[in-house]
Amino acid sequence: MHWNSFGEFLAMGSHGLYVWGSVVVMAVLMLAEPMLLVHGRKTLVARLKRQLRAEQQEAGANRSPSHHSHNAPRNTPQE
Amino acid sequence: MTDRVINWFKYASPQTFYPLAGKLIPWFWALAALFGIAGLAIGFLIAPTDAQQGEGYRIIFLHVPASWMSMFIYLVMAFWAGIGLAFNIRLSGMMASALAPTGALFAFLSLWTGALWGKPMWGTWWVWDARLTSELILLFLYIGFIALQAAIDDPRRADKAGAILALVGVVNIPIIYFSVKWWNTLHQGASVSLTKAPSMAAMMLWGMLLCALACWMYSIAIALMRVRTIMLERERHTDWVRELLDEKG
Amino acid sequence: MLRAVIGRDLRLAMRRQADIVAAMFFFIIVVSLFPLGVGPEPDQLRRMAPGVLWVAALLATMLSLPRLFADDHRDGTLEQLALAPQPLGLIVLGKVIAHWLVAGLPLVILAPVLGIQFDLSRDALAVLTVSLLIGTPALSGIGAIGAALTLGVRGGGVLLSLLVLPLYIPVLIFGAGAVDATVSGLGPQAHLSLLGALALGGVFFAPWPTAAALRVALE
Amino acid sequence: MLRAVIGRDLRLAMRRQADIVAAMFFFIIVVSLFPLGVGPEPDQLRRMAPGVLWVAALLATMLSLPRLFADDHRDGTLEQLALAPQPLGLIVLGKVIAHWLVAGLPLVILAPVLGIQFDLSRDALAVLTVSLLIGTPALSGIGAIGAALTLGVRGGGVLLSLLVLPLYIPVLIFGAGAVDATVSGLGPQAHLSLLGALALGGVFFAPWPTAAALRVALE
Amino acid sequence: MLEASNLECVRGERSLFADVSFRLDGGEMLYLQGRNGSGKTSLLRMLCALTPAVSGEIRWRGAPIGKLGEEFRSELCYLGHQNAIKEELTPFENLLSAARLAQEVLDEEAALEALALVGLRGREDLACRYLSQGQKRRAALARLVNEKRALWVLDEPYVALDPAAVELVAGLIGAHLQAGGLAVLTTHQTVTVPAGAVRELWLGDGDATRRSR
Amino acid sequence: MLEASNLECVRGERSLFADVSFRLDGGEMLYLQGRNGSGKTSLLRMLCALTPAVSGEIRWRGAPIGKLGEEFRSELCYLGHQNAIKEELTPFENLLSAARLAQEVLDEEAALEALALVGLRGREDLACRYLSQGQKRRAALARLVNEKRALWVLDEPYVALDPAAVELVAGLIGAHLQAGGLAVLTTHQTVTVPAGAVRELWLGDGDATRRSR
Ligand code: HEM
Ligand SMILES: Nc1ncnc2c1ncn2[C@@H]1O[C@H](COP(=O)(O)OP(=O)(O)OP(=O)(O)O)[C@@H](O)[C@H]1O
Ligand SMILES: Nc1ncnc2c1ncn2[C@@H]1O[C@H](COP(=O)(O)OP(=O)(O)OP(=O)(O)O)[C@@H](O)[C@H]1O
Ligand SMILES: [Mg+2]
Ligand SMILES: [Mg+2]
Repeated sequence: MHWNSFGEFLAMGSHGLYVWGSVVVMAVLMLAEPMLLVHGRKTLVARLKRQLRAEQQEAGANRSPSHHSHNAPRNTPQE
Repeated sequence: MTDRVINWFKYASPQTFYPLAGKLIPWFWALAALFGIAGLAIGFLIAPTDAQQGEGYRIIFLHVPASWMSMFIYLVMAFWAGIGLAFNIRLSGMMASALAPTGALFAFLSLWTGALWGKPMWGTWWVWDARLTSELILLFLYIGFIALQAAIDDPRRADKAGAILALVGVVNIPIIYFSVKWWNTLHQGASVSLTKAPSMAAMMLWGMLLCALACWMYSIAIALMRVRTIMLERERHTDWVRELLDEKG
Repeated sequence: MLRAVIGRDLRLAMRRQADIVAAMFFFIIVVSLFPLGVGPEPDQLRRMAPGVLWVAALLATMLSLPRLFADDHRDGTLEQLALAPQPLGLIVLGKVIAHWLVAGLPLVILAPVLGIQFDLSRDALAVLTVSLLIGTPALSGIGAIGAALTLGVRGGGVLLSLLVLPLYIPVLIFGAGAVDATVSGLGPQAHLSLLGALALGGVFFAPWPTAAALRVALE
Repeated sequence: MLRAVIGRDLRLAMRRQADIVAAMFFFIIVVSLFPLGVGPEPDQLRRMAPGVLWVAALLATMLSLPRLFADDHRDGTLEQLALAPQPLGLIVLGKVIAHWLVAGLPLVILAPVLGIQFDLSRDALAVLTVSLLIGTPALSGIGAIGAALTLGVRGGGVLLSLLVLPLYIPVLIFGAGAVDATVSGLGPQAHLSLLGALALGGVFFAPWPTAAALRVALE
Repeated sequence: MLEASNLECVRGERSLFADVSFRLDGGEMLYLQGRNGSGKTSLLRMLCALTPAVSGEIRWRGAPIGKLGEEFRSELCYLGHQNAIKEELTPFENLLSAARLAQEVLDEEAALEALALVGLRGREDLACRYLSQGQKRRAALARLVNEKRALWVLDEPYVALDPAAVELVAGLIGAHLQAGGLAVLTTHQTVTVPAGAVRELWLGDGDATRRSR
Repeated sequence: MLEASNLECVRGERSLFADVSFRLDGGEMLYLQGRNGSGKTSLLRMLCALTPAVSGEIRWRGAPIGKLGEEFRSELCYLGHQNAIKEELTPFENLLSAARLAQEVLDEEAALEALALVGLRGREDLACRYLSQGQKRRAALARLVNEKRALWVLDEPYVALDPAAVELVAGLIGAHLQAGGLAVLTTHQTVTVPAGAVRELWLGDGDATRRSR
């Protein structure tokens, strides 16, 4: 261990403000980024689910041919 | 018939990539945390005082990894963008978009930590020296890339336009890297103080490398997370995303 | 072919007359605004001169960029150009040259006159003119990439400046640097040759990514 | 009515997103370019700051002017506005206010941050912000006249700057003057009240000639 | 209600037409015909007071339109060659903001219905820049669905529309005439409006006499 | 000569059409029909290689057009919704510079004749911004008069034209077909081309199925 006391550690040889200013900003941003990502992903998934449910309901309620084709998955190759 | 096969490849790759990325992400987070703790411990607790710069030099453990990553991510981004442009592979465009914000973050951090380092060492936050300026341009390139993609609604078009910009911007990277060599400026060349006292240098070097590795793992983890979100958004009408959403209840 | 494109663009510029005159006036006015905003001490003015003149030239070029392809895009001419039997890159090169003749060259001619206003020495004036002569083609070429990338995009002109200004910074640094070096007695050669490299890149390399970006815009 | 126009224009601006963000970026970049061109001595920077910031604000505003009416003109909306049952002047007032909210206000908010970069004192920063807050509406109002006069005219955007810049000079002089006066210890009041007069004129008088110019452009 | 007397239109050095006079009452439509360049658009813009006439006069309910100003404009609905829709906005937003600018009340339900009627269901929330040529025109014409103003001035409304849409628009005009409205219309296509009286007006042969005075 | 197989077009999240195939030989015209928004313009742009197809292939004289590049473009003449004329230039200048850009030789005599043919005599030296809507379209169509390239792709060429001009353009297309040329054309008006074989192709109902892969 290089430091004799915690105060000395904080002071960083009179450069504490600069060193800790870097550390704190870097830490905050690098923690904020994944948090924002997780949050964004949650809202996205919620939105997509809502849309999917709305579509399924619409498809179920509305059996008219044009509407049906609107939502029917076309995953078989047309030949 | 060949078309169908190509299509399958094009569309299937996100589908297979998505769960794979999901499995990898925790591992990269774990590695990032491990390397980060080790590097910071070495850098801030064990490494000795620098002969010239005092304790202020410890910013190096943040500044250098951030600077390296900002350049490296740009290269990777441009690589993916180029692949996407040349071979029209959907996944690569998504990777490029996923990397840009993280690259911008590191470019900003490089500037920020550099400025905070410059004040005690050079007596000023900022000088218009070649390396600093080109790093600033790098940040603007990232922002321009993000803004350009945000301004185009059609993701395929956004990918292509962004790719062209990314490739044009690549010229900036060697300029950043070699600027200290080409122009003699205020900014440090290759590690001045590290060679002063070899016994200390080992510790410093280890700290720096571990921190850089941590940033690397962090970037991979973040990029994978973001690319998964982008995939969900862009492929929301495909069957596999629908199934995925259904599964989740 | 090149001649056809250049000829057409020049004819259009002539028809719009104001374009050339007004680009120059913009340059003149911006350059003249600074002494107004900053105050009239000759010493300070002399030190500001290279920067101000170069920034003004850069802005004047940039202002004319959005129209480089937008007009052609709107009225369908761009599609015709893209369908012409020559490589689109060549056509773009023609447009870049025409743009320089209309937007760049007048600035080069005006610069020494405006430099006098800032009390620059004869040497510095000469280097200023040469640096602009070499640098403005780079501005046109690089600008074309930005103009093509932002074509028909929501952000429009302002996004263009966001993309292009960072790429202009090296041109500005070397251009103003050359004049500065002359003023402070160092030779401008190093700066000028870097500027020349940028200009060559801008004129002969830039048209190809520009053409690619145009094709993307037309999709 | 006013609300409808402002609402529509703001919605359009939001839709183009980049507009607001990028206008600010333009301002930032121009302000940052000057130290690049001029060199880094803090003393000189401090003296340049008011002029540079004001000129940049002026240019940023001016860049967004051509689109003030051109888009509406091109797609026929302007005719609809001219045929609306309200006085056209009122509609123009709405558009001017919307323009200020999109192009002027962000600059006011950014200015103090950028002023720090030039090492300005706290007082000077405050006065700078206030002067921009008062002055930018004048820029929008006066600019509208120019935008209307050059609408559909061959000269286009550059002719616009030719017309508008001279009218902007008083705003620039009083605006930068207010900050200068603060820096040199004199009170900024005189300058600021003159600026206020310009702003009132710009916002409440300018829409009427603008409306007249628009009717001429539509003939 | 709408009277024009001895209108003359001069463009450059050409007199496009002169001595054009007509009178239009409620329930009537003026069908303006003429070759390309014969001055139809110019005449329509005069009727809207966008361009002043060189000579002659236009009266609305007996008063010259130049004098009436806003009063006249509040009874006028003009649709020109240009669509007057914003490419960045959706058809829905375009319709609402057009109504708001014209100081009409249009609730969202009615707007959606109007868009569905002109065949833009499913495109209500797509920015107009992505619409096809005909869909853009439809978005512009959606204004007519709930338009209550008395005088419609339509410059080639059928351009770019498919036959179904043409019929729909003709139907809208017919309903407007039946409700006592007036319409002035140009088109190069032969379309019959289902109701209302139609007056025809031919503008000169387009290759007008060189002006000499 | 021109073959398309299994073309698919995707716009946003909509699949506008899929599995469109056709084959066109010299002297034949493809008459593309469909409602507004059914994807006609999109298909034409694919045929010009302006937009890449999501899937499927287009071949010209047996080779995929993406590969051919300039070779294909030198045989192609495209006229879109937009007129591709410069408002500042006169019809005469527009015509000449269009020819020069397409690397064709067109002497001034021929250009003047072409303009006279499309009814722009007396307007040759008037900037296009002053022309009427139909006259602008005529100025754009004047290119076709001396057009020798094999494949014409015309997107609603008749829009804004008066009946006389429509007939003229139809005649030009007919002559082109008779000389062994190919044409692909869309229009919502019923116009018969006087010569050549016509194949019709209907594009889906425009309210396309939502895409799902
Ligand atoms: C805003 C200001 C600064 C910026 C943008 C910046 C940018 C960079 C970049 C891009 C690198 C990586 C390039 C490379 O590895 O060769 C780097 C490395 C480095 N920087 Fe900075 N820097 C700034 C300020 C500073 C200051 C003030 C110092 C110290 C006084 C400093 C010391 C170093 C050192 C020692 C390296 C590692 C060089 C090596 O080992 O190769 N930097 N910086
Ligand atoms: N400055 C000018 N000099 C000479 N002629 C002009 C000038 N400006 C306009 N013109 C002519 O005036 C006429 C304007 O016609 P207008 O637009 O009213 O025609 P239109 O009947 O609506 O035609 P279209 O059916 O094509 O829409 C055109 O013939 C045009 O050539
Ligand atoms: N981003 C998007 N999302 C959804 N639909 C889109 C998008 N972009 C375009 N479209 C649709 O694609 C279609 C484009 O059609 P296109 O222009 O090819 O039609 P067209 O057949 O030429 O019609 P017209 O007869 O009106 O000219 C339109 O229906 C449009 O609504
Ligand atoms: Mg007309
Ligand atoms: Mg179409």
